[in-house]
Amino acid sequence: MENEIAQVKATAAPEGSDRRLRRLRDRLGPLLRQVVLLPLVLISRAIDPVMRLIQAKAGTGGMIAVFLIPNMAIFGIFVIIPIILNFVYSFTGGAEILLDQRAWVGGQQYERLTDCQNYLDPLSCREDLFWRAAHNTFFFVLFQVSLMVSVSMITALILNRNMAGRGFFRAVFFFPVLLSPVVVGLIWRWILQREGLLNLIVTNFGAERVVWLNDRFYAFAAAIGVSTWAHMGFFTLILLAGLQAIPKDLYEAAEMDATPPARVFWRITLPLLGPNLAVVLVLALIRGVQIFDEAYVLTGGGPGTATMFMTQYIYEVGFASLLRNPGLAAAASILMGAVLVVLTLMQLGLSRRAEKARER
Amino acid sequence: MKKVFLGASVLALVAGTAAAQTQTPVRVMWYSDGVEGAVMADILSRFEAENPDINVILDNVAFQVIQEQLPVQLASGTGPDIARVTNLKAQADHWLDLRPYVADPAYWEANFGDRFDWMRPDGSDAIPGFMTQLTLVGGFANATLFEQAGIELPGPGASWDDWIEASRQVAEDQGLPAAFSIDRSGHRVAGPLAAYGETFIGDDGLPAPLSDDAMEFITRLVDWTGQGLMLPDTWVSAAGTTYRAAADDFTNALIPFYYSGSWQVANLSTKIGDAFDWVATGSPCGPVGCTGMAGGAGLVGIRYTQNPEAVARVMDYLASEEVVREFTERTLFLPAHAGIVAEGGLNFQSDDPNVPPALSRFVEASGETLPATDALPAWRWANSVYGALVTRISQAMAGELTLEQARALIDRDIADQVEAAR
Amino acid sequence: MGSITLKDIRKSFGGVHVIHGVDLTIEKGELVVFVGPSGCGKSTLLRLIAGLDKPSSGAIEIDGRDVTRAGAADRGLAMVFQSYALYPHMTVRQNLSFGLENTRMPRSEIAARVADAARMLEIEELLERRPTQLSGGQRQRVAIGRAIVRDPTAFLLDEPLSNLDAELRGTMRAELSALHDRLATTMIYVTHDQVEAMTLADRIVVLRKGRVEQVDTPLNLYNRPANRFVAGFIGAPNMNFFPAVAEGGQAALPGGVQVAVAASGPVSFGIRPQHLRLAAPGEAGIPARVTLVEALGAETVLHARSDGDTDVLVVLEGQPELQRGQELALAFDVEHLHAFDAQGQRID
Amino acid sequence: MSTILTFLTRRRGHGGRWHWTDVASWVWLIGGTVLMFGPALWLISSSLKDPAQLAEFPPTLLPYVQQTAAVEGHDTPLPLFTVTMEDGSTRDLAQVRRIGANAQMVDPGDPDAQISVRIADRTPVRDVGIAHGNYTDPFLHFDFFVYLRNSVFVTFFATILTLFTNSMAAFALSKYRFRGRDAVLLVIVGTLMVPLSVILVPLYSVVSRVGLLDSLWGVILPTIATPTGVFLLRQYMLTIPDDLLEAARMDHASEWQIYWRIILPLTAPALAVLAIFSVVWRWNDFLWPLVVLSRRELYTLQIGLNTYAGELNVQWHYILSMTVVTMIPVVLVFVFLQRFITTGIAGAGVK
Repeated sequence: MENEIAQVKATAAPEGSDRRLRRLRDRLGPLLRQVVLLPLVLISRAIDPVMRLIQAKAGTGGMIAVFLIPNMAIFGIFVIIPIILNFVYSFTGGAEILLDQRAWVGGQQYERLTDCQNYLDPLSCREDLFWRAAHNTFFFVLFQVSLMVSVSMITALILNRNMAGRGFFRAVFFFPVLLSPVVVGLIWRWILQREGLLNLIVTNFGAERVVWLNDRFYAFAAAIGVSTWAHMGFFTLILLAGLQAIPKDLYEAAEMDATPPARVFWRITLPLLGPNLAVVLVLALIRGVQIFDEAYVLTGGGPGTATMFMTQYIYEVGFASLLRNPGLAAAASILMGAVLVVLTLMQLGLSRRAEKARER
Repeated sequence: MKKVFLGASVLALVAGTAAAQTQTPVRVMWYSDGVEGAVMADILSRFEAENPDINVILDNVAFQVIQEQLPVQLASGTGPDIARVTNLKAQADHWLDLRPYVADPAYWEANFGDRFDWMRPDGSDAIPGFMTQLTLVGGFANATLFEQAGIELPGPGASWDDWIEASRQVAEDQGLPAAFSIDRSGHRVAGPLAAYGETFIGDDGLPAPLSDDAMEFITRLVDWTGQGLMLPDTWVSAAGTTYRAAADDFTNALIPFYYSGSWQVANLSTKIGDAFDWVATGSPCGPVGCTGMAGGAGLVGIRYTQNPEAVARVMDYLASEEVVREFTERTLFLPAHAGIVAEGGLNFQSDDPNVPPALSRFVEASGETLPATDALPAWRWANSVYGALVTRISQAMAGELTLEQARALIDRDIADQVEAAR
Repeated sequence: MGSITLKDIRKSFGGVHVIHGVDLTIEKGELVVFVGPSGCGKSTLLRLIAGLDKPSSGAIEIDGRDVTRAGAADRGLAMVFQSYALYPHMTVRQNLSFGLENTRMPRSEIAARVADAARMLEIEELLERRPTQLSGGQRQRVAIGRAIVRDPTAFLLDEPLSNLDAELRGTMRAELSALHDRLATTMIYVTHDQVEAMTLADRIVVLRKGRVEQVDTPLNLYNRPANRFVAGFIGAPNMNFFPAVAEGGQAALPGGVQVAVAASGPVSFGIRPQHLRLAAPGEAGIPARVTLVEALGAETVLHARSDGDTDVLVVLEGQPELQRGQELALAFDVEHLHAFDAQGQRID
Repeated sequence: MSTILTFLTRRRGHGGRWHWTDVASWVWLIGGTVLMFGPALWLISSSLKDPAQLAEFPPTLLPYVQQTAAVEGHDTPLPLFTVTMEDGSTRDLAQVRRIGANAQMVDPGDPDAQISVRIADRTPVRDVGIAHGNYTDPFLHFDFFVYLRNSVFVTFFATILTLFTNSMAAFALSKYRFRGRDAVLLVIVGTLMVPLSVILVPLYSVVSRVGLLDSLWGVILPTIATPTGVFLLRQYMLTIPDDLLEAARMDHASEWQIYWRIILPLTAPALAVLAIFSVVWRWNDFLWPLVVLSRRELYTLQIGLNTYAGELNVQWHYILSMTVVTMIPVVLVFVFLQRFITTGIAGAGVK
């Protein structure tokens, strides 16, 4: 008897004063859950016999189709067909918007885009803005992906340390991921413009005001920095997940071997983080190439055309400007898509080969 | 369960529109730069009270929708019944000819006839709609800054060089970052180009290559930017045809001279308030003249409407003299109604002492435009020219192109446009 | 109720043959154990019976009904998975009743069956818990309970005890055995552990590389292994084998012991470690040198090497005084000797 | 107090010394916090400023309003300024009017004597205050609740349908072997790389052809078959042991029941992550709804607030305030579900 009481006390003690609250929650929780789940239960009651019938008639193969069809139908209509149409567009010319009013011009748009004396000098190209956008996008991806991966990695490594407030800081870095790109661009433009917050800070320290977005270097850096700011939280979490999956005893073993921390990072952490790092790299790469909303709102592509990226070029040529040329835009997007696919396949191939090498 | 819910929401939607079913719906797609959306809503609610059989739905949209989405709708033969549009000429085929439907075509001809060519295909006699406002490109000066610097405001007939020089002195004296700015828009620089002698339109009606006269002004513009006289933020800090206004820099007293247009009057009034005195200056002069560019937004019927009679009734109401007068007075726009202009005596609703003189200066300046600029609003290729000008001039300002390269590329861009559209 | 017949069952996964023609009949109420080293196809065979995989050829009959093409749900069987496969998001009670609900059984009936099974397995207090809150042994019971409530034609158990520690495994083995006695239902039990097989089975099916090596009762397997593989696999420690050459009905073991054998050519002889003893002085025996002595108290396991470099294991009772490096002779009774021909088949 | 201090200064390693990496970590984290939250706070502060103050440099950290004083003889309250007098002293005066570079000022305590002051010598007296009109005006003029209802409708149904269709497809792609599976996967992953802005025109014509233009379903449907969602869920489902499915099959469960009763509940963490992302994405969607919707009664909040962007002027004060309003749900999601999201991604993201 006494034993039992002691046991009850032991279990009750940590609950402290909010025990009643917890009991209430325990009682309300399931009730709430039932109320919320009721519609789902009813739906399932209704669907189940139908599905059994289908399974009986069409077998498991039929069920696979049932599972795939809703997604694939929508996917086909709203993603695949537009992509195919886009391909068709790229072979048509004129300013008309609807496909059936447009004239077939064959590979003319592609010829125009690739007509270049020297691919490294946009001005020597027939469509100089396309090549400027391509150059800008290339350097943007190069710097932005490296910056983002390093910053995310550092943050993940720090968050992986055993320190106070880890959950809080994890959330802090994730916060901007939830903002819409338009808002992100807007906020930062507000900060970086001539009369913005950053200049207030800079002048408070006695320095000259800089018109950040008028300077090729700063504007490009701002585009990189802002997109890193907006997305790094997501990548940090993926890397953090990978870090936490690395068994602790490996580090203990390394400590026993008196391995210097840098070596621990390069020889243990990094290789074991491989799969996560590959995902991060591929996603960052794809996002980098697709950079649009936040940079467009932030810099409008300026100064000059210093931050005009591929997607902005396509959007403006094909849709936004009064002088649209949908065929040219479509051809440009097809070229960009081809580069992306090649890059991703290369990336995946490399990481797969690395993985295989490690397995051996 | 889900079906029930869906059904319910569909029902709710249907019920919502059912009340309007007995009325003829007329949709107006409208964008606002300031208070005009609210004013229009107010006017339309009075119209509905007088005409219970018509239900006017005012869709207040972003300008981006008018510019990007309406063309797509029109191309597929859909769209609202009435729209407020700036790109009037290029889409002229889509506008409804109101002539058979309006109560008094003669009234329309008399009061709006001058601008019909801006919004109908060449050679047509259609009544497509009317201009909700006229705009005129022109300058604003910060009189207080000029006074503090002890510099006289350049008087009538002052040239661009005079204005920039005077502004430069003010900027230097007052420690300002730049002397002046022009909105980032091809439409804005077209006037000065014409003042330097550019005529834009070739003998065949197609765009002519850029003249040396035009290059004269473009060279100055690029030089002024290079010397830091023109605020680089507006032109340099964007690419392509993106529109950027320098109004905030002017209201913040960063520049003593600002070249924009009559539509800024209301905006400047609210943002500047009592902070300083400002005046409208008209357009500085070039060798050929002192011209700005006329323009504005037109309200047009759309050909694809189901109810042209109802559309015409709405348009008749909105184009009536008293409504135009009220709209003009409340929005501080320049009127496009010949009768009202002739009659004058507009009672603009503003407490700001800077507003009335500014508006009358613009009305006055509208008489100073050159034929070269007057022809542009009714010219199909104007947008192509504007777009090429903005894109390439700002690249030259950013140092990406030499002036010669910019000139060649402007000509090529325009030629491409003409080629693509034929 | 509950007889299962396999007729020439074959299974291949993309060109790799995993089961090569298995014929087997399991009588009703029997507890049959499939045993064999890992990769021998025992689990695959069980899954074919369960209906989770379909055989490439051959037929499966349950109570004389051909169920080869029937789905897993329609065979009236219940299975206990190696991983237990308890639904982690359901309580024990929900786990037990899930399958019954799927057959549209009345609620009262379900409740009664769950209660019965819970009582039988002594898991009544656990009914409202989730699998993650249970210990390994408790999960094991729930997994069995889930099979019991279904009242199946036969139970299929796939290495059900392999995730338990040694002690618990012993207890559960006994309980399973008792359960089988009580339910008297057909059970097929897959294991790689020959001790489990020996203790539980009515009959054992020894499998190797997708073929049935021998089907018999545990003691018959032990006493009369049909071939060298079965002889080596059943019994712990493993049987010792000595190669020899038979000539004229005689063969010589190391140390010159002559044994009669009904064959000629290369043969091998097997003898279990328990059947070897230290030769009495003067007695003929296999000479060997001690390499390791493992004193376990009740018995002593002797590792030795005979000439011809054959390792020999000997289990001796008690705690004999022996040292590494010591030379000795190992004697045996001839009736404990198993002889196998060159193909490894038993020679009687 | 001291316990808090030791908690806050708790660090890795042994003993009481601070390693340089501890210092660096804290600098990084605190700097990061300022950098991550600062801009959002700046947005909120800006949204409370009136248009004139928004354009002002140097910007103030907090929103201010001009102080006024009621002065005898004047109908409306007059704005107050701190004036530096010629002798170097400062006085608080009310401004009667300004003429060019000079202002007529009056001491509120002595309303009769007018003083002429150069405007460079006066600075406005201001107090922290809010331009609440930025928030109230849009609520009066702008069909806020219509837009809100549309946004909620789109977000809710798009999310539900996304979860349904994606999880079904992910189930088929992770738990069954069938011919063409890898091809389907490749196509899905491949389209991860196609940004919407690139296929805008063809997608528009498809949606128009299907008759979904100017309909909320036209906004919802094209977004629901997200490759990201299918991919994320599939990766998670791969970690669910096949034994469970087989056990369920032995338990007479149909394939649908396996999906519905076994897979879906077990995929809950990944579904939650996808749901949260879907809510945030759909709530923030801008370009696509802008293209599809042209009727006011169908506008979502993001499109609604964009009506303040005209051809020639942008009414920033309204856009900022409405941006803050539309951010509220996102911030709520963040505050209440951040632990869920962050651990969920950690758990579901990559396995």
